[in-house]
Amino acid sequence: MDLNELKELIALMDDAALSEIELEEDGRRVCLKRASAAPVVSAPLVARPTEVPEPTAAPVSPREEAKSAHRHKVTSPIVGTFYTAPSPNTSPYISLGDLVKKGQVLCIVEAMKLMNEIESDVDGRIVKICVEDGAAVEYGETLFLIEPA
Amino acid sequence: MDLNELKELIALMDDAALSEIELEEDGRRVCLKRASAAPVVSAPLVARPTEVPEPTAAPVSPREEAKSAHRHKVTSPIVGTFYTAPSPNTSPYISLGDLVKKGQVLCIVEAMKLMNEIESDVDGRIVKICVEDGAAVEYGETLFLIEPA
Amino acid sequence: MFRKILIANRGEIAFRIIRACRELGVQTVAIHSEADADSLHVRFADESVCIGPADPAQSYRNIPNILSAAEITGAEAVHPGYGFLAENAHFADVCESAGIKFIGPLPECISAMGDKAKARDLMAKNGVPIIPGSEGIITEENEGIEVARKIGYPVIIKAVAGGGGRGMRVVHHETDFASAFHAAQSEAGAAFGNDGVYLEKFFIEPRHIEIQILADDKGKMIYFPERDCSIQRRHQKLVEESPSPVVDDRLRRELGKAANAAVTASRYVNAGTVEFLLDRDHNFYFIEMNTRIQVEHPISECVTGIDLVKEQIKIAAGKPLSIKQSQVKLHGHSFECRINAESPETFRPCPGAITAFHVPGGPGIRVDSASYMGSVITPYYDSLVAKLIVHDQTRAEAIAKMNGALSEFVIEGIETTLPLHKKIFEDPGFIKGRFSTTFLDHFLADFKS
Amino acid sequence: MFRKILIANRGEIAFRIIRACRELGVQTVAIHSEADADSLHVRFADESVCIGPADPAQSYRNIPNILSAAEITGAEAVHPGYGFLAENAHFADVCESAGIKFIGPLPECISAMGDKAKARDLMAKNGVPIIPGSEGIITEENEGIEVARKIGYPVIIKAVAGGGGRGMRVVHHETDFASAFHAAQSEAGAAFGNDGVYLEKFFIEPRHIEIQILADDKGKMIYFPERDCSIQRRHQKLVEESPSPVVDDRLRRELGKAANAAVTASRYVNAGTVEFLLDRDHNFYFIEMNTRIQVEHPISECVTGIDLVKEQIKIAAGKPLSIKQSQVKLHGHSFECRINAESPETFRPCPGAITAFHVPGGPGIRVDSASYMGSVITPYYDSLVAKLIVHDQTRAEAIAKMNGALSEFVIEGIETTLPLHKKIFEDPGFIKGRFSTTFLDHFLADFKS
Repeated sequence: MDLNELKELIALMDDAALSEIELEEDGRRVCLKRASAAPVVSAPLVARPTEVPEPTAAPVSPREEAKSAHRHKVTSPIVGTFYTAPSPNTSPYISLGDLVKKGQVLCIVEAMKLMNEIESDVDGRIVKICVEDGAAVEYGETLFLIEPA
Repeated sequence: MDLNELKELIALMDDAALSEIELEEDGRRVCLKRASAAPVVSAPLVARPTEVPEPTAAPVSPREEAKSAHRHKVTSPIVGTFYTAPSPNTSPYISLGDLVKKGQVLCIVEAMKLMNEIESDVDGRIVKICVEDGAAVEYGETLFLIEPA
Repeated sequence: MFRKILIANRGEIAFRIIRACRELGVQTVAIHSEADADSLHVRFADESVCIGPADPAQSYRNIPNILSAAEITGAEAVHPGYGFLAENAHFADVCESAGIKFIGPLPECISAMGDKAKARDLMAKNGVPIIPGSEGIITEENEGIEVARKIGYPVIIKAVAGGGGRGMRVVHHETDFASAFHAAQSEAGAAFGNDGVYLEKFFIEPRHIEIQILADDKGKMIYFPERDCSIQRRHQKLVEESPSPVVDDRLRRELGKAANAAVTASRYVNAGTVEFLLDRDHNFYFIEMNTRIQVEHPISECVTGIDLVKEQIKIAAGKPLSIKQSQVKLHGHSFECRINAESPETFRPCPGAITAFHVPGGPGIRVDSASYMGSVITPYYDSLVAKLIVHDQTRAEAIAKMNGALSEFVIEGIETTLPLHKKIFEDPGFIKGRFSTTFLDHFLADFKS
Repeated sequence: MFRKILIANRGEIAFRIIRACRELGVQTVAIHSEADADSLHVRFADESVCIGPADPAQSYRNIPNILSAAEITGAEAVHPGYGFLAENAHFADVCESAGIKFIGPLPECISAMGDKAKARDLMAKNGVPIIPGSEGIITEENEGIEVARKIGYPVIIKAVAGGGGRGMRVVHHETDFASAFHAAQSEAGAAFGNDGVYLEKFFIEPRHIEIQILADDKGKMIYFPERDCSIQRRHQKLVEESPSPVVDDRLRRELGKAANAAVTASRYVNAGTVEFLLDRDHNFYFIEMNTRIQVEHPISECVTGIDLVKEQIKIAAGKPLSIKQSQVKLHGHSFECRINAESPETFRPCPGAITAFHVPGGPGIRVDSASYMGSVITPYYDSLVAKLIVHDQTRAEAIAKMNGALSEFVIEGIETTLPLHKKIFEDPGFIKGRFSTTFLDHFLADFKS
């Protein structure tokens, strides 16, 4: 049985909405299975507002979209308050468009009166600052998008 | 086995609302499965014993099966007790294989001490007596199968 | 105790009765129409019998088939639930003739209470307050004025053949009586071909208060703390609570005394409810007596800890009431919401399949329902999907609990009254306990806009 | 009262606390791991904060992140639930240092009760009966015989470094003491490199009886009717009931007195549980004190009508206990079944997605659960799917009710202990109330075969 034959069988499965095909002939055996396409039950309990991807300023072209997939996310390793600068009177660690080095401090997240410096884990350019100065951040929340150099 | 044969099998599955077909013949074997089309939830709330079609005396050949679809069902219009004869000492109204006429009394269903005669609503031959003498019958329960003349 | 009971009903109340039987060790027979073959009451009964097609006249009201079902299954008693045959004296009668115990009062009692005019007369004779009014038709203006003076304004003039508000006039002052009287007469004559009118006292913003009673066949009886069922739309109750926010202990005892008088007068046996109208001055008047278990019975169970359905069965089995009046104690506060498969705005029934069903839980939450994910609300029967009942120490806590429970309740695939119930439990007037039977009319006008 | 509370837990207990807060008008902050983003406690809280990855050490036990979450959301208090950080004195301590009220006893009290030996000494000093035994290690055979005579046979010899039954011997008669003592010593030495052994009275078929208490910070306290939690497997409770089928009013008062003494001795504040071992002669002995709300708290709520979680919050907010001991009345009987996602035979956890979920309903049924159709029991946390609680007038009725409720409960997609619970509630010994902490071992041997 060659690939084309298999492809035909798969097409048949799709068309006929089959979950399994098994064939045995002349000592050959083929078995195709597909897990239940969509378990109804995985739907959330209550209709939550659909999580729309965060709107960007302008509609994104497919090309840009593709690029954004390659952007590196810097996420918060702790829960706390996000600050762009070491203190209210100093200038921010970085600005949009800045080139940063791996290990460079990007911001601080204050937790329990402790200032935790968050460093970049890649070299690249800051293409987005995702959180406003002084805002609360969760564990795993994206702080910056960096386009790796 | 070529694709057309498979397609025919799938058509058969659809027509008969089957979820699985397995064939083995001359060293060839084919098995087609379809995940329950219906959403999981339409299944009864609790696992009930699967309702197997009532077993008939002998395995039915596809041909006979096809015929049985054309058989006429005489159902009980009331709830009560099924009797084949007008009284314990008399002979039954009809026997298996009898030819009956429309309007002919086939049995009685006793309800609240009243004997209700159940008549045939077609001409034909009695091919099955579905209820035992003295048994309780529900509304809509099949009492006889008649092969229309 | 009975060995086996047939439940001549469907839906949540049939399931409720099955649960009670199960706990009493009594076997159950469910009956069902062809449309209800997959219902929970069928699934959880010990036996089931199909008794007809979907049309209730041919199934759940089909007396011969139901009695046959009892006979072929050997059921010793029939529980009628509410609706269908529950207040059908003929059904109760043929049950008894067939040697099957009808779980409810005697047929004579059902008949007597079913005739509203007779019931009213019986109550008046036995010292139960009734709505003041004329004795029969009034033909003369002056006669009417005299009656109106006696019962006090405002009064309502009603057509004896009436309905739909025609031939009906509310009169607030004697100066307006004559013109209203003649207008009502001619309107009634034009509308019904019968210009007979009668007079009744008219109540502004009354409350619907009812007293649940239990009476055994030994003459013993108890009454329960009142239920306030004023939140209704066209006599369909939507929210019930016990106790009423406006009834105090003294009034509660008076209501109980009147209910007991009604029970004695009608020689009532089993569970029943005496309905009263309560005016703004807290005078109460007999409306009617319901000779069956009621949809809203759970709130009385919650505030007293007494299982009314089990008691119904025990009474029917000839057991003496084991609860004394002094043991009927009011604990906390309870609400019931009737969640119907209806548009919350138009109240149009919305039958269909339930595609998601998740009930609230936790302390003080009770859900009586025969619905489940995948079950279908058919167009043949009532649109009740679930009764949501809460119980807490105080009215304020019970309201907070109901708010939370309503927000947890998920029913998808059909429209339900859940959004309306949520709004009611957020309404400041409702929260303060300030409402009457006119509440929902005003409320709905706001809700829709 | 607090304006906002952070709930440092997950699952049903987090949801339980949210419900209590909602009814008290308190806003809630849920915390959750990345694995729990779709959990009901997250959905029904007013706010939520992700505090770490699935691993509980990095999320639900991550003190800095949890405190930060409280800080950024402005929560004034933290409810720890049970498990995770609930009995972590350090956590309670840093909460207080951060100005966030820990809803539970003071850190010192958690520490004191957490050290089982110290707790035992404290109780003994304050007149709470403890399990009789040697004071520390016994090195001489004769010393052991003397202690054994004093406390009475049977006795158990245990290794101080022990565990898993090694270095452990039960002695029924003095004639067997010497050989058992030396065997235990050498076994302990071989197994743990420490041959120190001590002596304790051994109980045949004891019961696990516990007393729920509430104490405010004004020195006022109340105790609840006992819970019998003898149905357990390797110290995991499976079924709990209140009251115990073997405790009468007199014993209940004695247990209550002992629990009060424990509270006074430990200067306990908030909700807690004093656990006792009850022997066949109805003597009881202190085991330990749990300084948190317990999984089985709902049965105490059912039989008294008191909401323990609301009371916890009120006490933490500095309110005096509003309930007097005389108001803690025992009403009826309550059972709880812990339905776990486990094989009912091997008890192997069975995580997975729930493909069908339908809870029982009707009068006297309570379900505490954070599960729903489509929810996933993850392998990271405990396997509790739902707590099924029933309440009825008598133990027999409550058993009948539980039987019915278990048959109505539908959980598909994962294996659960439902079949085991059904069997337990059909067991003649269980039904008669004749069981001890050894019940489940015997029972499981039969169940598997």
